[in-house]
Amino acid sequence: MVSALYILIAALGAAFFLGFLKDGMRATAYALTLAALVFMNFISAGWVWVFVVDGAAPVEILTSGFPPPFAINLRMGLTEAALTLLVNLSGLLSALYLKDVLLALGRRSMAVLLIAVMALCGIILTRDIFNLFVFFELAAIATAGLILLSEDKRALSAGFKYMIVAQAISVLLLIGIIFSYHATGTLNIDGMAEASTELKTGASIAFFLMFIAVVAELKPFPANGWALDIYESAHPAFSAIFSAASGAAFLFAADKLLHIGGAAWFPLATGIGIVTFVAANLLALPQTNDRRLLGYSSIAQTGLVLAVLGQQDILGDRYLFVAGGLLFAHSIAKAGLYWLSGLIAGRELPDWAALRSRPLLIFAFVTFIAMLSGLPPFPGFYAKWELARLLAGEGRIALLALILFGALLEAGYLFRWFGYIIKREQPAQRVACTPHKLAPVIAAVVAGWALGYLWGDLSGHANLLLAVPLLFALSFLLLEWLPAWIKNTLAIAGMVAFFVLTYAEYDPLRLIFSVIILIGGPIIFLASYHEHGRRIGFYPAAMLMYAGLTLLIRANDSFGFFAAWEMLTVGSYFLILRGKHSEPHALSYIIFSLGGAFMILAGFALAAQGAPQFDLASLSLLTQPLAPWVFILLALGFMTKTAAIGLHIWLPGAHGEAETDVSPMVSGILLKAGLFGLIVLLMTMGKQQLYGIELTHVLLWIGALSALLGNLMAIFEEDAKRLLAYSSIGQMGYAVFGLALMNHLGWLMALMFVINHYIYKSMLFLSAGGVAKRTGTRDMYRMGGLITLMPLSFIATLIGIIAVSGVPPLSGFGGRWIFYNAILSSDVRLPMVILFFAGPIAFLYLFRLIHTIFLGQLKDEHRKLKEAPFWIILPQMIFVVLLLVFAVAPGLALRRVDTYLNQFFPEGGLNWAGTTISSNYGYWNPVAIMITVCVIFGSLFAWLLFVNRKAQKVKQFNIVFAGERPYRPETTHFAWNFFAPYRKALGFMVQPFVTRFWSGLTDLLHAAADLSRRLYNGNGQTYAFHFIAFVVVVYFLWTGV
Amino acid sequence: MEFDWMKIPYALLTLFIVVNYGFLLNALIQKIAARVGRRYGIPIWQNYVDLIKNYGLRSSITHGAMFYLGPVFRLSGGVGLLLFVPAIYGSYMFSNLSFAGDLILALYFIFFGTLGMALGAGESGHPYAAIGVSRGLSQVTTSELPLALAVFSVALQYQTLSVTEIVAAQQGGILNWTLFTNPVAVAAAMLSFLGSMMRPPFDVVLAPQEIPIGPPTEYHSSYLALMQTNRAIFPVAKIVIYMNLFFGGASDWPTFFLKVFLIYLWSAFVGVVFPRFRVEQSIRWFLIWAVPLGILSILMV
Amino acid sequence: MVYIAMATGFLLILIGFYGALTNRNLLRMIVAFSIADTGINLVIISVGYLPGRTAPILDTTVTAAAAAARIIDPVPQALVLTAIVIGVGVTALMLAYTLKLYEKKRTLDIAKFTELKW
Amino acid sequence: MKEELQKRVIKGPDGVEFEVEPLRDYYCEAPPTVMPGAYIQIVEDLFNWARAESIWILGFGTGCGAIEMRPLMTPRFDAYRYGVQWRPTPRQANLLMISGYLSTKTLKRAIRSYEQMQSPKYVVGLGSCTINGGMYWDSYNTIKRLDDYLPVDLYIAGCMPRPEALLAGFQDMKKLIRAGKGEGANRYAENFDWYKANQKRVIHDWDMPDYSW
Repeated sequence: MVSALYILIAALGAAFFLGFLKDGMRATAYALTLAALVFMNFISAGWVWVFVVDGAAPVEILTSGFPPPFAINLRMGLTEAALTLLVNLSGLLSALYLKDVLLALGRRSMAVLLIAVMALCGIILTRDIFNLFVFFELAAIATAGLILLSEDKRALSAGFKYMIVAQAISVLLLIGIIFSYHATGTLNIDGMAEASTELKTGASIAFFLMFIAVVAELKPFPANGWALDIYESAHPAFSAIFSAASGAAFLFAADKLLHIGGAAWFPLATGIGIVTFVAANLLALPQTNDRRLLGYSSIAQTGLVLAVLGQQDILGDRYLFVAGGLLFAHSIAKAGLYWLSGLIAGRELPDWAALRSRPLLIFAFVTFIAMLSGLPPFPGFYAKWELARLLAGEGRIALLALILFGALLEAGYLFRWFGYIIKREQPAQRVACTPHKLAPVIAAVVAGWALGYLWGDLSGHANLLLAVPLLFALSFLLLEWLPAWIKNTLAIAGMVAFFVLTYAEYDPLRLIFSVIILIGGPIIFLASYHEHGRRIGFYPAAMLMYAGLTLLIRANDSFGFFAAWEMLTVGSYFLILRGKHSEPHALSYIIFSLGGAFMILAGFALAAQGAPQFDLASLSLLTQPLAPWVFILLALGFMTKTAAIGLHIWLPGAHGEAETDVSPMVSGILLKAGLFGLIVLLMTMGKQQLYGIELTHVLLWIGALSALLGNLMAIFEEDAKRLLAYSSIGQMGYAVFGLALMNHLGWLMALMFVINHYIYKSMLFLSAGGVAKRTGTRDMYRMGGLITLMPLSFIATLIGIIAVSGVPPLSGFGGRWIFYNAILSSDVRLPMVILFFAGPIAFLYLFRLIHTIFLGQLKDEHRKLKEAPFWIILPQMIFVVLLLVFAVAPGLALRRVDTYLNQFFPEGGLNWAGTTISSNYGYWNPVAIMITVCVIFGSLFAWLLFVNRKAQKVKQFNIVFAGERPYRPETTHFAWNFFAPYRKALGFMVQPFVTRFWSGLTDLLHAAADLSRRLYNGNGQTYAFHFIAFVVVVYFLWTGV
Repeated sequence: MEFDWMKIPYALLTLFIVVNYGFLLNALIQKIAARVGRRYGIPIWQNYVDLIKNYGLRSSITHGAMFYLGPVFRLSGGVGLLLFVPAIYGSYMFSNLSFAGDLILALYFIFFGTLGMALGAGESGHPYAAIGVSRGLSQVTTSELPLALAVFSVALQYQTLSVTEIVAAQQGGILNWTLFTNPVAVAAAMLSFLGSMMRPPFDVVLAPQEIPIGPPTEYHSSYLALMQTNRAIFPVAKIVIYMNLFFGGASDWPTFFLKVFLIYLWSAFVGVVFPRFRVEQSIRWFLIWAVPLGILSILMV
Repeated sequence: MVYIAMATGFLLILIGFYGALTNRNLLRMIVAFSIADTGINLVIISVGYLPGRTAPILDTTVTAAAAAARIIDPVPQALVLTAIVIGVGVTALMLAYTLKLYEKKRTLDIAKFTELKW
Repeated sequence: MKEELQKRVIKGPDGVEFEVEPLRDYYCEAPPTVMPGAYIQIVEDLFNWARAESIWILGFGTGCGAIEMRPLMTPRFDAYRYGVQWRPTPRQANLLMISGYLSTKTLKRAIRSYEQMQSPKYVVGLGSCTINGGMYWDSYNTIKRLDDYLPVDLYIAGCMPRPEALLAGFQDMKKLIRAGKGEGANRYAENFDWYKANQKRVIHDWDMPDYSW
C-alpha cells in the first residue's frame, strides 16, 4: 500500500507545483488540484480497504529514520484511514463544487485548498503533539485563506475574528505543550500517555491548557461566535469542509489528547460536549438564516461527539461504532446540506421551498435531516441506540436525558425547516443545478445510505436495510415515475401478499393488528385510486409507515421494535405533511412523536441494563426499583401515539388537515401502534408500583380523562375532520382505559375498540373527506342538507355514528357491553365516573356531525353537488358491510383472542354458547338483537310508509316559521356553535390549558434562545473575551469539582 | 339454540297491555297535574282520541327519507326497550325478549330512539328542531349520568347485570328492595329520572312558544301518531327498568300497574311544583346534586 | 534567571492578551498578539533551559558523546524556531486581512465589523 | 320583491355557475288538492268523531280577541276537558282561530299558517271584526270579511265574545265536524284561484309561493 505520508506529500507537492504555473493556466491548475485530491483519496481508500478487508494492523510511519521519541511519527490505522478518507473526499467534492470559484480566483486558492486538506489529514495522522500544533496552525491559516473564497463580503470580518481566536488558542496550546513536554520529557503522544502520571491527575494545568485549546477548535459553547460567523458567511463548499472535515479532524485530535490525559479527563470532555450540544441546539431554534442554522447544528453535533469521546470508558469496544456513527452521519449530512445551500438563492429558511421543483433534491434533504436526527436506517440511529443502551446500562441517566433533549430540539428545527420546504411558497429564483454542484450532493446521499447499510451490518442487530417491508417501501422511491394507480395496485398487492405469506406466524392478538394493517391498509388504499397523476412522495411515505407498522408487530426484541417505531413515525410524518395546511400540525406531530420515541429509547435502554440484545418478553423479568421507571417511560412514549390527554395537541390538526385518504390511515391504523405498544408493555410488565402508586391506576385515569376531554373538545369543533380527530382521542382513551383495567374483559374491550375504531373512524374520515372534497370546505356549518345529494356518504356516516355511539344493534354496543362487564370485575371505581360521563357526550358530536352536514338546510352553492367519488365511496361501503358483519358476529375476531387472553388473565373470560355471549355478570345475543331490532324497525317503517303513502314531498323552505318565511339557508341552518348551552355550562373544561402549556414551553425555549444568542454580538474582541472567559470558567469549575 | 316462537305473541301481548296502560297513565298523570292547578283536566281517553285523529288526518307532508325514519327510530326504541326487559318477574309469558341481552342492552337501547328522533328532526330542516335537539342532547349527557352510576352500583351490589337476577335478589319482603339496601343509588337514580321524563323543571327542550316544541315541530299526522304511541310506551318501559332495579320488580300485573304509576307520579309531583331550568342550569344541577350521590353510591357498595 | 525569563514571558503573554482585549484598533490587536507570541517564545525557551549548560550545538567543545550531559534541551529551541515561523505567517495573514478590512470600511475599529451576529 | 327572493347566480365549489330561483327552488309549488274522506263511511265517521273530540288550536293572536283565549286554559273555563288543546306549531293544529280584527299585514301570516296546517282543518272567526269589519269597517288597514280570504267554518260573534261564548262555539264546531261539514280545506282547494285572487288584492307585496305546504 502507498504510504500515508504521500497524502501529505501529494498535497504539498501539488500546492508547491501550482506556484510555478502561469496564472493563465487555470484549467491545468484545477486539473492538477483535482488529480492531487483524487490521489489522496485513493491512498485513504486503499488503506480503508486494507484495514477492513485484510484486517491489517495499524502502521507506524516514521520520519527521518528515528523511532518516535526522537522524531515525528505518524500512524495509519482504521480510524485514521476512515477519517482521512472523509477529509479527502469532502475536499475533493468541495473542489468539484468550487470549480467556478477556483477557476476565477486562480492557482493560489487551489493551493490553499490543498493545504487545508493536507493540514487536516496531518492532524489525523500525526502522533506528535508539537506536530499537531503545526498542523493546527496550518489548518488555521488555510481556513482563514479559504474563508475569503466567499462572495459574501462579510466573510472578511468573520475570518479576522477567527484569526483572533486562533491566536489565543495557539498561545494556550503552545504553553500547554511546552509544560507537558517539561513534565514528561517527550512530545510523542503515546509517549506522553505512557510517561505521564501527573498529567492524569486531572488538575494538571499544562494538560488542561492543551486540552482546552484543542477543544476550543471544536467551537464549544459559548466560545464559538467566530465559528457561527464563518458558517454564515463563508462559501458553502468551504463550510462543508469546515463542518465535516475540520470537525472530524479536530475531534480526532481531542481523542488523542484524551488518550494522553486518560480517564480522569473524560468527564471534562463530556461536560463541555453536552453543554455545547444542548445550548447550540437551543440557540438554533430562533435562527432564520439557513447557513447559520446549519452552523449551530454543526457545533451541536460536534459537541455530541465530544461528549461521546468522554464516554469511551463505558463504550468499550463499541466506542468507534458509536462515535463513528454519529460523526459520519453528521459530517455527510452537514456537508450535503451546505452543498445544497449553495444551490439556493435566498438565505432565509423558507427560500428553500425552491427545492420543491426537484424531487431528487428533496430526497437528498430528507436523507440529510434523517441522518442528523438519528433516524433509521442511518448510522446515527444505530449509534444513538448503542449510546443510549450503554449510558443507561451504566446509570448515566442525566447525560442520556440531556442528549435526548438536545436531539429533540435539533429534530424540531430541522423538521420545521423541512415543513417550510414542502409547504411554503416557492421563491421566484429556481434552484441553480449544474452537474458539478449536484454531484457532491448525490455523492453524500449515496454515502449516507451506504453507511446506513454498513452500520446496520456492524450493529449486531438485524440490518434494517435488509428487512423486506422496508425494502418494499423504499422500492417505491424508484417507482416514482409511474402513475399513481399502478403504484397503488402494487402497494395493495404487496401488502396483501405479505399478509398471505406471514399470517400463520402471528398469535391471535398480533393477528388482529396485522389484519388491520395489512388488509385494512389496502382497503383504505382503494380510496387512493381516486388520485390522478403521479402523486410524488405519497407512496414511499405511506409504505414507509406501513413497513414500520408491519415490522412493529413482527418485532421480537427492543431494537427491532424501536426501529420500526421510528420508521412508522417518519413515514406518517411525511404523509401528514402532505395536507394543504398541515405544516404546523405535522411539526408538532413529529416533535411529540420523536419525544415519545426518545422516551421509548430511554425505557428500553434502562430495561436492557447494558445487554446488547433485549427481547421484548424480558420486560417481564424486570424488578424494582427499575421496573416502574421503565414502565413510565415506555407508557409515556406509547401514549404520545395514542394521543393521551396532555400529549394530544398534535392530533386534531394532524388528522384533520391530512389528505382525504391519509386521515383514515393515520387515524384508523396508525393510532393502533401506540395501543400495540401499550399491549406489549402491559402484557409483559403487568402492574407496577411507584412510591405505592399503582401505575395502571394512573393509566386508568389518563384513559378516562382522555375519553372525557377528547369527546368534550369534539363537540365544540366546527371542522368535520377535526371533530373526528378529537373523537379519536376519546376513543383511544377508552382503549387505554380498557387495557389499564388489567383484566380479561378490559383487554377484550380494548381490542374491540381497536377493531371498531379502525372500521368506523376510517369510514367516517373517508365520508367527511369525500364531502369536503365536493364542498370545498371542512367547516360543517357551511354545509347542510346534503343527504339527497350524497346518500351513500350519508349512509356510511349514519352507520358510523350509530356504531361509534355504542347504540345497539351495531358493533359499538359490543364494546360498551364488554366495558361494563370489565369494570364490574375491577376494584377501581372512581375513574369509571368520568368514563360514564364521556359516553353520552359522544352523542353530541356525532349528532352534530351528521346533522350539520347531511340534514338541515341545503346551501345554494351546493345544489349541484354530486355524490363523493366512486373510489372514496367504495371503501366506505366495504366498511359498512364489515361493521354489520362484525356487529352480528363479533366472535369471528374476538373468540380466538378471548381464548388467547386466557393465558394472561385466566379469570373472567367470555362464554360463547351458540350466538349468545355471556360473562360472569351478564349476557347478550347479537344475532337476536339484530333480528329483533330489524323486525320492529322494519314493520313500523312499513306501517308508516303505508299510512303516509300520499304524503306531499315539500322543498326545504316549506317549514313553519311563525307565519313567516326563512330568509336564506345560511340563516336557517342551525349549525354554528351548536352546543352553545353546553359551552356555557361546561366550557371551562375545554379551555386550551394543554395547548397553552406546550406553546408556553416552546415560547419560553424560543425566548430564552433568542435572548442568549445575543451573547454573540459580532465583535471579534468579545469573542476573544468569550474564549478566555470560557477557559477560566471551565478551569475553575473543573478544579473546583 | 331453539327459538320458542310463542315468545312473539307473548311479547305482542305485553306490548298491547303496556300501550293501553301507557295511554291511560299519561292521561291520568295529566289529569292529576291539572287538578293541582285546580283544573278538571282532559278526559281519560283523550290520548286515544288524539291518536285516532292524527291517523285520520287526510294530508301529510314529508321532508325526506330521514323524516320518515325519525318516528320509526323513536317508536322502535320504545318498543325495543320494553321488549328487552322482562315485564313481570317470574313469568315466562311476560319475560319478553330478555334473552337477547341484559341491563346494558336496555340502557343503551334508550339512545336508539333519541338518536333516531334527533336525525328525523334534523331532516325537517327546521332550526328550532335542531335547537331542541341540541338542548335535549346536552341535558341528557348529565341527566343520564347519575342513572349510569346507580346502575353500576346496583350491578356491583348484586354482582350481575341480568335484570331477572337483580329482581330475584330483591324478593322476600319490602326491605330487600334496593330502595332500602342501597338508598343512595336509588336517590341518584330518581333524580336522574326527573331529567328523562320531559317534565318541569327539565323540559326546556320542548319550550312550546320559544322553539315551537323543539324537535317534533314539523311532525304531524301519522308521524306524530307514532311518536304519541312511543310517548305511551317509553315512560312505562323506562319505569319498568327502575322498578326492576330499585323497587323489587313486579310479579303480577296489578303490582306492575301500581308501581309504575307511583314512580311516574314522582316526576309529576316534582314537575307541578317547580318552574323550568335553562339547559346550562339543569346540567349544573345534575352535576352538583345528583352526580355526587351516584359517586357516593358506587363508593359505598 | 530562568524564573525571571519565564515570569517575563508570562507577563508578556498577559500584556498581549490585555492589549488584544482592550484595544479596538485592528493593528494594535495584532501588535498585542505579537507581544504575546514573544512571551510564549520566552516561556518555551526558559522551560528548556538548564542552568550551567551550553547551547545545543554539537561542535568541538561539545562532542556528541558528552552532549547529553553538557547541553540544554534542544527540543524547545527547535519548537521556538517553528513557532516563530508560524507566528510570522499568522501575523502576515492578519495584516493582510486588516488591509482588506480597511479597504472595505475605511476603519480599523473592530467594533465596526459586526454585521454577522446572533 | 325582496332581494333574497330574487333569482341569483351562484358559483358552486367546483366553479360552475348556475341560477337559483328561491320561489321555485325553496318552496313547493304544488297547489292544494281536494282530499276525500275515508272510503268506508263508518271509518270516516269514527275519524270525524275523533276530529271533533280532539281539536288542536293554533293560537294565533291577531287582535284583541286573543286575550279571550287565555282564560280558556285556566281553572275557571278549562277548555281541555272538551278535548281542546293549543299547539304551538301549525303542523299539528287543526283549527285556526282568527281572534279579532286582522290587519292586511297579519293576513299574510295567517294565510301562511293556515296553509301549513294539515287537512282537514278549520277556521274560526272570533269577534265581529272577522265577520264584517266591526268597528273597523272603514279602516284602510284591516280586512273586513275573513270569509273572502280563508274558508271560515264558524264565526263567534261579539265584541269581544266572552270565554263562555267561545266554549259554546267549540261545541258548535264539534257538531259541524261530527256531521262531516268541516270541509273548509276542500273548499279552499276547490276555490283556490278565487281565494288567491282575493288575497292578492289586499296584500300588495305578495312575495310568497302561491301555496305554502
